[in-house]
Amino acid sequence: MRRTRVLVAGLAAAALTLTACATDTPTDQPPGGGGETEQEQSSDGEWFVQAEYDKQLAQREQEPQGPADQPWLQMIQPELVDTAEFKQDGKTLCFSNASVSNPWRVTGFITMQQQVEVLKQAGEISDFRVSDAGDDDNQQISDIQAFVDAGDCNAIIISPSTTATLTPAVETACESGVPVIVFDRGVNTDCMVTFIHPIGGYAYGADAAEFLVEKLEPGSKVLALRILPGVDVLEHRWAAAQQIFGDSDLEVLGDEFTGGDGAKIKDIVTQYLQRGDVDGIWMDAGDGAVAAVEAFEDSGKDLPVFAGEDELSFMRKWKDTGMTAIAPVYSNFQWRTPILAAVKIWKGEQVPSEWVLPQEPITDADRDEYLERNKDMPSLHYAKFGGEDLPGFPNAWKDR
Amino acid sequence: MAVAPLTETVLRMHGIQKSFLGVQVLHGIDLELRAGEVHALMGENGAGKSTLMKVLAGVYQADAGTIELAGREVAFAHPLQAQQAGVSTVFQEFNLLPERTVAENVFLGREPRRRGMVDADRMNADTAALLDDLGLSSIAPRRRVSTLSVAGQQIVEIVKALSYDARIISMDEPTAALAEEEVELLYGLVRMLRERGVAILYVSHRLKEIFDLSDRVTVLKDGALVDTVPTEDITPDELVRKMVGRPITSFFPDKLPETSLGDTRLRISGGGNEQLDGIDLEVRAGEIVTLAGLQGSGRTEIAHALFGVARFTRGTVEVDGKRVSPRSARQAVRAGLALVTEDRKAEGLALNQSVAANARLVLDAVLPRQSGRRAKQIPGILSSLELVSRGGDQEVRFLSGGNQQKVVLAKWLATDPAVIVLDEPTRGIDVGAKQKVYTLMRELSARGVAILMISSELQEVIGMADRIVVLRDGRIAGELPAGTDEEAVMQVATGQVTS
Amino acid sequence: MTTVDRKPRLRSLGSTEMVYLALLGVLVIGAVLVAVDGGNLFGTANLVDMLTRSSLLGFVALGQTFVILCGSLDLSVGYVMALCSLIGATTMAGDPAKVPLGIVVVLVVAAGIGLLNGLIVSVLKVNPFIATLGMGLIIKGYLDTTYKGPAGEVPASFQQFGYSRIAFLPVSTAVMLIAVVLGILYLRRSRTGYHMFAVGGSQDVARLSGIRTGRVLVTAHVLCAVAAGVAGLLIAARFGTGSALVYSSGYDLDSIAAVVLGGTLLMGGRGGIAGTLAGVLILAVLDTVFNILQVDPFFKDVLRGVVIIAAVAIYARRQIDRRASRPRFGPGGNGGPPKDPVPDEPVPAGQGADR
Amino acid sequence: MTTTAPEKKATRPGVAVAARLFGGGSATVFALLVLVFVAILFLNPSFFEPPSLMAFAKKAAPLVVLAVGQYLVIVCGELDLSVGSLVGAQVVIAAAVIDGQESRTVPVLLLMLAFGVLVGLVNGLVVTVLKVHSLIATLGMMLVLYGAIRLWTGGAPTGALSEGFRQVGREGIDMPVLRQLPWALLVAAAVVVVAVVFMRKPFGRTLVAAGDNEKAAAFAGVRVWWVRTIAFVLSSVLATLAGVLIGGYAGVTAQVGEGLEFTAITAVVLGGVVLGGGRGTVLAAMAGALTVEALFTLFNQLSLPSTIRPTVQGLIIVAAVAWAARERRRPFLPQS
Repeated sequence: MRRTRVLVAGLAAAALTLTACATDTPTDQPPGGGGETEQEQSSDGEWFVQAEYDKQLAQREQEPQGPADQPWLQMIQPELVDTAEFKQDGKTLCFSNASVSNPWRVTGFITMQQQVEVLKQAGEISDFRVSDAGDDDNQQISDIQAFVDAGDCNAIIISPSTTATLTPAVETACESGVPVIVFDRGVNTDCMVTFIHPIGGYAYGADAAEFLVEKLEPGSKVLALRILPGVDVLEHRWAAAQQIFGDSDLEVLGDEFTGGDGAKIKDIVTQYLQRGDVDGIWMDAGDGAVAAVEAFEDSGKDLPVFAGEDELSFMRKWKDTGMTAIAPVYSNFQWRTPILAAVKIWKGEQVPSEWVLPQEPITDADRDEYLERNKDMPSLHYAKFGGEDLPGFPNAWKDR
Repeated sequence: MAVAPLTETVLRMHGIQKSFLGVQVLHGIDLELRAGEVHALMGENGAGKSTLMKVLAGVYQADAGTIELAGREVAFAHPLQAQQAGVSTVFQEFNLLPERTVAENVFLGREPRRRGMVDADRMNADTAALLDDLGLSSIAPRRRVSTLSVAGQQIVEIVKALSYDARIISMDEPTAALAEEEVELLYGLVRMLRERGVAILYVSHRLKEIFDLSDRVTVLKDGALVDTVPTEDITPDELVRKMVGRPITSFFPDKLPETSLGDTRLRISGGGNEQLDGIDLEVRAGEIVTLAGLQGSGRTEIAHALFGVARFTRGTVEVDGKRVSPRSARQAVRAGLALVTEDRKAEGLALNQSVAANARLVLDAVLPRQSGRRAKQIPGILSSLELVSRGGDQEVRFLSGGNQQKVVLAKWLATDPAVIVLDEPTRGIDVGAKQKVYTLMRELSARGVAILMISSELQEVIGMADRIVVLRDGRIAGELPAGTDEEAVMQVATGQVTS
Repeated sequence: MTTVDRKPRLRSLGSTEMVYLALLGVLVIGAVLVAVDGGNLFGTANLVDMLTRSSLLGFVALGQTFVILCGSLDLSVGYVMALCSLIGATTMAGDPAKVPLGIVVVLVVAAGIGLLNGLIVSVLKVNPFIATLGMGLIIKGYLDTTYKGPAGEVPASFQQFGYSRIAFLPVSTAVMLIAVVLGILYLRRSRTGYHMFAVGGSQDVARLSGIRTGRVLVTAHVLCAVAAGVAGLLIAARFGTGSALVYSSGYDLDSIAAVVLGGTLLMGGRGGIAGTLAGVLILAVLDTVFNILQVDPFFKDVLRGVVIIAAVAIYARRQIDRRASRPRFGPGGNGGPPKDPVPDEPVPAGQGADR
Repeated sequence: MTTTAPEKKATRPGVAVAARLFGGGSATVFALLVLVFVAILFLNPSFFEPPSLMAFAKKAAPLVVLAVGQYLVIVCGELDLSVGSLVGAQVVIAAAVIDGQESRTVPVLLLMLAFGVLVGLVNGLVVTVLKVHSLIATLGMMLVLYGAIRLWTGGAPTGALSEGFRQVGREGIDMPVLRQLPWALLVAAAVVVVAVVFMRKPFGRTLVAAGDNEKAAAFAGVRVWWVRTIAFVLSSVLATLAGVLIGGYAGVTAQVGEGLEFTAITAVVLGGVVLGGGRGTVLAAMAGALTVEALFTLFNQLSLPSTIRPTVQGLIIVAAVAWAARERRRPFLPQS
């Protein structure tokens, strides 16, 4: 292992030079210090944290402050912080995006761009720079680094691709003194000015699970379909569901990873149906929900009680089949908020340190209303995208 | 010729036996090498020369028999052991890495090191030394082998062999790939080595070389030792008789009477390209024309030109009076040409495919619509060739060289061509198969097929030919009638006389 | 002297020079485009960006070069990286004192995986493509089962490896460059290095020269895995924790692309690490330029694809004469020696017949 | 599938067939296939009730089609990494252009076919004319397709497939016993049959010969570059067909097709088809595909935690291929 020695030597060499050289690492405070919501992935990979869980479930009941017709501006239990220190005239907004690799993100990003357009018209934003990391954490770290080094960003919006891994990069960004806005997935630090997100994964998973528990006879069988392991927002949904199923009389047949691939979903569900009845389906995200429903249709089984998502393909299927279902929502309109927040910060207006947006599932009650609102939208569009009032509507979302 | 003092015996092989798949290839061969002698190993292809060499080289292990080096008995499990024991072999096919430099090739596997690192400078220096030593300083050790000519690569092979400071070097047809002037270079090398007391086992088909170079000659036939004699004490004819075992004439099928010759089926007029110039050649129905000449004299090039590999850029080609200019093998076949290539394994057969698949490959490729119908005759052709195989499903890689060649022939006969070009059709096949090929050629020409045969084996050149066309440096050096003797051919080929 | 000279063939510059020329070209074009856009490609920010991007892929491609030179392939590097980032981070567990331990453990594990790869390919004669693909799956399963997400914590001191820089040169890149230099030395100065070219060129020639081809192949795979391990450490340093999802970032194919882009023959026997470095830099420059120019992320993929094909096509042009008839997949191809004798690299008689 | 033996009448056909089936490293895959099915039977006999079998066939069909396509490319000495993203691209194209309108179904199918041919042609020519190693060429194509299609649809599939389009992949002929005979099964079966016949035709044999020994093939008049190009075209066309099946089976999702290229190659190699060309049969490739799918089913039946499945899959694949390769493990310098 000649080479091994060599590399260790190399590392050592590098280490020696460190004293002499600049660093972009944020202080010596270890990452995770003072972290918050996402604290919980301990190395044994346990995702459930009771306190956070209780908090989120409680927040569902809270009446959000702010204009009811603009959910993206509403906030739950805000702790407003002063942003006067960031007040400035600069108008260059930089956005480090994890990716646009799934329909939810695509929809959201369009909404965001439309919001930016409006503010550009209004002269609130001069330049909007986006870098896309294609789901590669390391890439995104470089992207953020590049923004910081470029030094002409007046604010940096970050949508982390993975919670823990982006922490050091975000801290670096904070160090640079530029106001940093994080949304969607969080990071293990509170250095950013504001962290924007809907109530959260626990609430999402709970909405779905509670619905199944309520609608299904005790002893009914539920199948859980998940996208992939290891992503906090998804793991939280499942963790919450496990809690609720655990306390219920439902039997969980199993939880399968599908990668959101319709073919795989349909295959798995079909196989479960071969081995017996499935009364309920729980999904941690709506992608491919329709394929799951079809599996029932094609095997000539009764449709299950179904928890999908506010993705239109599912909601339309739901309407057509009239099955018992709910569409939990991971509020897509949150993509508007960071833009607006940035402008607020530039103006020195107060923003909540943690900006919790409302997150309400779509039920039979308001399903048709949302379908009506989005009737021209493509099937992989999200009902609560919250861009109806933007000038680009509907074409920007319709013909991409 | 300077005869070195024939003193100590450095190698003694005794009763060497070897068989493959139950086929006995060597029946107890005895061989003795002395320091400072060039010992020629003669015998037809398939006589067992190469196998014997490979046993000596440690590539194969003998089933029975002993090998003594300077009185000590040895057994080589791996070529490396042989080399380390001072026995180096220059194989017929090169064992070089074209992408690496001369030095890297020479010292491959035992690069000199200093403080754990390869000492490239020393390696180059040593190589340079070796080369200078042989008066070949023109080859730079740092040169990439792929940029060397065939002769250059051959030399690198020999230098590599020498670099193990070998006491015994065996060379398998070292001149096979060399152009005429390069041969002289090699001669020089061999003589120099002899002067230094190296024992050289020299395998060649070229009588001329044998008599030019060797001190003693050992003749093998069908895997058995015929005789070992001092070269001075034997005439070429005797040698040939020992090899063939019977007068050559009877070995070859009778020629057809002049009268039976039909009209011209292949005519090349003024053909030329990068390697060839002013080729005028005619083959008539029922005629067998053999192309003689040293390696690189343009024999194979003519075949390739006809087959569109490196086509004629000048002159015309006519088949049955129709002018053709094949751009590809495909068009050549369409024009009625067939080519039995020189290198059976690399160019002739898809070794993992079945006998049947190989036999109908040309039909499949060129005449797909008729191949179904035409392929029906293949079994007939194969059996007429007395193919020995476990049925059409057997993969050809399991066949012996001779049988593989029969498959190649069948492949071409299936297209019933107007002209067949056979490039070294009997290379590496046993005497039986050889004779089969000869008679087949005659039968074909009797049926009116025009046959152009390329061969390095003078006896077959002469034995088969109705006319002999001798090439030199890509031109036709002369034409000789049937029944000429080998010397005459050689003289024209080497340019000593022009007829 | 004419007897050793082949018929005068137009000798163009070696492939490595080609690659660096290509790199230069990309840099110039990139710089111009960026300038037009009103930026400066060589401004510190962008320079740092380029170099940082190159460091991670650099390590992987460096290792991949060894394997490809031997005519093999390693598709498991992505998974090795992920695994190593996790092992490193969990071993260090935020404790600066445990950093050396973490490094050692990672390198050992990586070496172990490489050893397995090598043995499967050289002893079991499983085609490297499948062997390493399978190894990847095996590791993936382990990762998904064991780590339910990012795990472990890297002490700030080790994060320096990912974030510090000397002027515009990131430490990670510096280390990568050191590794590259050592790699070049290894190939040019060690016997095993020499023998890798031989094994890649022709296993038979190598064997006939007494080279233990199996060992060489295994060594190459070990080095490759170790390099991937170091990449994993870098990941950990950059992330401050280990992440399993790294394997989905396509470093396996990227590294192969970089190596081939660097002028190394995919069937082995020719090429080198210097070229690979250039290949990596080309890709990094492209990324940076695309970023500065705000190229649509999907358009990036298109461009990358085109660039890779185009570049390799250009190299191929120069080798058609010698390489066209070379059996694809070379020695690694069916795990054994080449299928049939290669015109310019014949093998001992009796070889062809046994394939 | 390389030949109909002239001496076939001599040998008993049964033997010949068996030899062709189980020869050449393919024995392993058939054995494995049987093994897996037995295991499933043991765990859950109900799997072998016709309906479930049909469901399995419906699911397995696309991979079989893909495997056949991949086989054609591999047997002539190349490799096609672009099929996965091509499947995805085709489905997305279909959805976007059809946009739920029945009337457009047929024209769009033709469009897809044309696109498939185009992609295959580019792959083939880049490999054969530009002499780019197929791994790189098709890797590039994979990137290009992936990016281009998302560029075109703005990142997420738009539109919707028509019912007619989905028929093939989803529906079937209703009948007693089986409940439904899936079109997909018929399509896959047809593809396999055609492929088997194709490989026994002259072109098929030249294809294999080209993979076995380029030079010999060329000297025999085979237009190697052309034959290989055709192989790539066929691979892409079959990928297109697979796209139709998959799209029909499960509709449009953003991830459709991801990773299929590796699954297909694995299937083919598992079938004992040697990367590098010249060896292996269509049936073996098909068996490989079925084995892979059967494995997935088995994992389900075992209700193996889905995270550990890749590990098991990897182990089985490596083991199987190693087992099949044991004949190639010979000592130094084989003795004829």
